[in-house]
Amino acid sequence: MTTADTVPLDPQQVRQDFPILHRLVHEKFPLVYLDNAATTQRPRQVIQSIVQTSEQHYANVHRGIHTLSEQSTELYESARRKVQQFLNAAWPEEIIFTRGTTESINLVARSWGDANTGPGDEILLTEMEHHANLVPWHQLAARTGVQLRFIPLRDDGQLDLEQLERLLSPRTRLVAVSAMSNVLGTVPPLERIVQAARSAGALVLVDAAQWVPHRPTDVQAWDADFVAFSGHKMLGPSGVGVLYGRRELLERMPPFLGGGGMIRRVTLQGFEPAEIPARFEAGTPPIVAAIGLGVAIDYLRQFSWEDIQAHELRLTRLAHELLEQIPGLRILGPAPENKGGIVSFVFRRIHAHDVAYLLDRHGVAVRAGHHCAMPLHKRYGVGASTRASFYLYNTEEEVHRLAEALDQVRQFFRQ
Amino acid sequence: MTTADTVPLDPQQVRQDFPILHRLVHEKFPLVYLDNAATTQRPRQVIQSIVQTSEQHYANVHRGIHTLSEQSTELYESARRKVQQFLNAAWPEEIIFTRGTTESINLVARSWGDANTGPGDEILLTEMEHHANLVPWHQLAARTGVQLRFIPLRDDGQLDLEQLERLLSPRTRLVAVSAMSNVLGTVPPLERIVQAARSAGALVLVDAAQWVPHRPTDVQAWDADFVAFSGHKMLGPSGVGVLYGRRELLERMPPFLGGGGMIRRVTLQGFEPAEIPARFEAGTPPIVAAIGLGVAIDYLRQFSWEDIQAHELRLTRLAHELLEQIPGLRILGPAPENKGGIVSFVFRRIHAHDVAYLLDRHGVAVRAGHHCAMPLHKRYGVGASTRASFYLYNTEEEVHRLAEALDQVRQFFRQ
Amino acid sequence: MFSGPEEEIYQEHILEHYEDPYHRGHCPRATHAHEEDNPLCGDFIHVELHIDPQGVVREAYFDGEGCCISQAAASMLMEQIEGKTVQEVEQFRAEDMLRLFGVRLTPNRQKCCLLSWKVVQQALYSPLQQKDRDGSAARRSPGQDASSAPSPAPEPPTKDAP
Amino acid sequence: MFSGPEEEIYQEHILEHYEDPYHRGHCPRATHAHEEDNPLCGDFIHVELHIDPQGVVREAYFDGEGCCISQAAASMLMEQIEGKTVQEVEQFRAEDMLRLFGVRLTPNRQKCCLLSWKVVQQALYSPLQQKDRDGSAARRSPGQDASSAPSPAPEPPTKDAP
Ligand SMILES: Cc1ncc(COP(=O)(O)O)c(C=O)c1O
Ligand SMILES: Cc1ncc(COP(=O)(O)O)c(C=O)c1O
Repeated sequence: MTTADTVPLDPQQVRQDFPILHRLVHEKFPLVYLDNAATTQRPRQVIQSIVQTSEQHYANVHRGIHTLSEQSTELYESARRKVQQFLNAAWPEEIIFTRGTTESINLVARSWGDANTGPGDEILLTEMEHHANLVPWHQLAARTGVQLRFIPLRDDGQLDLEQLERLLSPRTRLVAVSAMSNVLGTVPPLERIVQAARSAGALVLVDAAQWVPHRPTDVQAWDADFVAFSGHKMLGPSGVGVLYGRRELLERMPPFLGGGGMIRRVTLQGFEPAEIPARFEAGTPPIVAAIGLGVAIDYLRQFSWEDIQAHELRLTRLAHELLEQIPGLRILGPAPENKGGIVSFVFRRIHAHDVAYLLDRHGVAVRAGHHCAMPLHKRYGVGASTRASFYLYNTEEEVHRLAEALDQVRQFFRQ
Repeated sequence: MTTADTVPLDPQQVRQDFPILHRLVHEKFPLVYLDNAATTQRPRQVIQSIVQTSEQHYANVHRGIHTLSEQSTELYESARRKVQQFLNAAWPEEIIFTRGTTESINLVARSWGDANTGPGDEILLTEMEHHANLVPWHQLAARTGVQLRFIPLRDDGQLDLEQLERLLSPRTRLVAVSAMSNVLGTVPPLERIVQAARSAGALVLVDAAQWVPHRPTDVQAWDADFVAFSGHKMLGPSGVGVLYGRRELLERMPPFLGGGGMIRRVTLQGFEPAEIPARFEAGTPPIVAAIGLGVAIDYLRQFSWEDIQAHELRLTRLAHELLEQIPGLRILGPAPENKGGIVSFVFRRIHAHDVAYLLDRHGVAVRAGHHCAMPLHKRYGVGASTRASFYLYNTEEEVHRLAEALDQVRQFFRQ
Repeated sequence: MFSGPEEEIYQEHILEHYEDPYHRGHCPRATHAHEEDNPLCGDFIHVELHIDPQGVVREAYFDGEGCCISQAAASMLMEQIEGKTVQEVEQFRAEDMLRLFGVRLTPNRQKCCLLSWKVVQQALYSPLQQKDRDGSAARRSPGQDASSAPSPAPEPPTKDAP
Repeated sequence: MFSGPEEEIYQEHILEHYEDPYHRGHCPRATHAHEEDNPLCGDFIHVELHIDPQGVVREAYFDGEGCCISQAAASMLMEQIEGKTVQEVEQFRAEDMLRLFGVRLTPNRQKCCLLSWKVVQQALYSPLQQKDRDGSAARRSPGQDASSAPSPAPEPPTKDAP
């Protein structure tokens, strides 16, 4: 992907595009939004796209031949092509619009999984997966008898890849792994995992919910079979996500949801599915949201990935530096250089909820809990952690505000 | 539902709220939007709600304890309560937000269907169903061996309910029927069908996609077990829909999609599902769209259902009156008094697509094709029909414009 | 922003093909045949070809149901491919078909125009069994059930697999 | 539009319950016990009760992991229900629990406050087997696997069915 025609990333400038970042919390604190791993905010360009589609071009897609329907269809399909280019996918048909990462992974589990797994087969996951990349496989296991195996986490927050070869076998049908952990920020070496999976004859699904918004994605270079992510974590509207699937695979997979648009022919006796991508987009899709996702991609592509990554690393380093000075606070996971812009931590004697609540009293928005990764938390013997996660609109000043507020929390609880 | 505090329905006044209705088509014709059965337009109140949520209150729901997340959650849950009241459901937990009717019905087919049907069991559908209420059951039949049976359509566009008792039996596990046909406008007597189903010991699913936007819905009076509909057909955003399910049933149903938010506990060995409605809302829901659906409901409730229905009947009658005078044109389905505001028709020698295309050249937006109801079209021996469908913002003048444009179509094709 | 049709698509030459189509009907000596729907609207086109041993399309016939665009396009295409070799027909791409049609179409209407073209491309590789050859290459009439095609167990089409 | 907490929720009496909880630990003569998570955050509360043959809650103990709100609420609730009859505890509704807590909470924090209350309501109907009684009502320690509960085949909870 070329970075030739990008503009330098200036967070102060970027913030001008995000109306919500200018609001106050509790009537006096400027919002410090550090909950980006849960969901990101939208720039006015995306909001404006929603308004404009609704006010000028909205109709149902595909099946109409009147002007509005032609326009909606054109906008919707051009969003698909934008996603294709963004991921460097070979074909637009490889892009399926879903509601989000969760639906994307469930689609693979129900469609590919039900048709291709059974007793004696195995699916290899990791101990750091989000529930969205765990529960669908537990459900599949209950349906088909496929066995789940897990690459363990090391104490340092990295995957124990020495186990990889041992865990892979000819029985392994699929390796499903996060490109970036939503708790630790861990970034496993995808190339190595894909290569090992290929040698074992297994397919690879990448849960890229935390990756795609922050790093350049090239599905062909990854050589991944499936890639799932969500629009709302990358400045896009909520209610839309993507499943990328390799064409040859998608073309051989049975439909998931049944309904309008995914069929070639229906009778009282049965039905014949349509070609991809229609086959996997039953019913009225999230039209306006998908178009808005295209605009979010345009917005992101203004900047170079190098700039975005460098900025997030700067904030992450600063956070580590400041937080490590706070007595009783322990950061989970790898060093800033080896992870994404996510900093999860625990206090020895203060519960994560209390931390998040008190930070909010200072206008600082972070998340507390298990972050939909209970096995990971169990692995590190903690019930809940507090998580600050950064994006291109966050500033160093905000990291300082986080650290100062944390110190007040500590004092409040007399630590 | 009380109509005490409603305002009289004045379509001209209503139109002021819909920016898109003021646009031109082909640079000179005012838009005549008669494709409401496919999707409806949004009033500025709904668009404004999307903007306001995005600019002021947006965050991920449920799992956060910071201010934005509390606000998002409050707005999202209050939308659920609005839907509950709108449907007169007994509990807010009976309202599950989905992407639309299609996902709602697929959820029931996969969750309830997989757990409760097998060879020897039957599901009773009708010949007029939308593919969304056909294909999921074909898929279920392929999975579990359940048999599908169909209530036939009579020549007059009504269901042949004399067959009802014959088709029901102790083998019938579910009756799944549209409250209003999206092609013919047919409104089957739900009470009678529910009663017969109950006597046979079967559950009842109502595909209310075309009903809920136009007529008062009382799920308790219907005594239905499941009711499915879409936000985008009732002035709401695209990407959100609803499944209503009776509490006792939902509580006994296994989850459908797996992921964050729908669990109580996850380990590497398995998971325990959460309570309803969370159990059926895996992953980040369409937050902003669901909140917008609540605003669409507020908007609709300004008016009385009597007014809306009377207005749609007036337009439908006028359409019948004018269209019946056009040589070679035949209207499908029942008389205006016995159906909703939907008028589908065929020309003896002009294809539906050509009709729709030429109508669009005059600014009139209608739909042409099989409207996702191929078996229905086959029943009447036509491959495709043209459909005009009305809503509260349409006017008699627009019906006249439709009729005039149709006459020009006829002349163009030298009929 | 949008590419609306600047010109009327129902031009005289199109209406003529629609009202008086070329080789609409049954190919007496068909060696190849194929049929497909436009899943968006339920239209279908059935094509029968007589391809001689030298690989030349001797005769091309179509039948089907659909809009002016799809039927006129089919008629034009039949005219176009007769006398061409299988290779030449293969090399006749979607763009060529749209050019042959001669009028700018919006994306949804392009699908109507390209339906017969898709069917022809498939028909080249769909030889009839000997028993089918005696004048009865299975054909649907409008509204008739495609009884053989649909099946409750969805079987993904494999023809597109590379 | 929003009901934000007007006052600080970490008032002195709450911090006191948090730092020096009432009956945190193990009930020596437990007859009833129950445990539940807050699925939103993974917190859990374990409650053990000694209910005498007359249906009076003689002793109430809790244990668990969670935020200040959930732990302080549990402590207050243990104090509150000791000496009450099963019927009285039953009639102690969610509203009463929130009132007992004494500080206005946002909806998400209400869930923290109500966790122990939910567990107590269940515990009333969860008698221990005789063999469990000798001081070992199964209890989890933080981060320990709830090995018996989860199962690959999801089994919907039935307790809420009316
Ligand atoms: C009767 C009926 N059922 C189901 C649907 C499917 O709704 P959706 O596309 O919103 O899922 C529709 C609309 O297309 C409909 O009219
Ligand atoms: C790694 C990862 N996977 C999956 C998800 C689920 O995404 P969504 O809730 O948008 O479906 C998330 C976000 O919550 C995530 O961080």
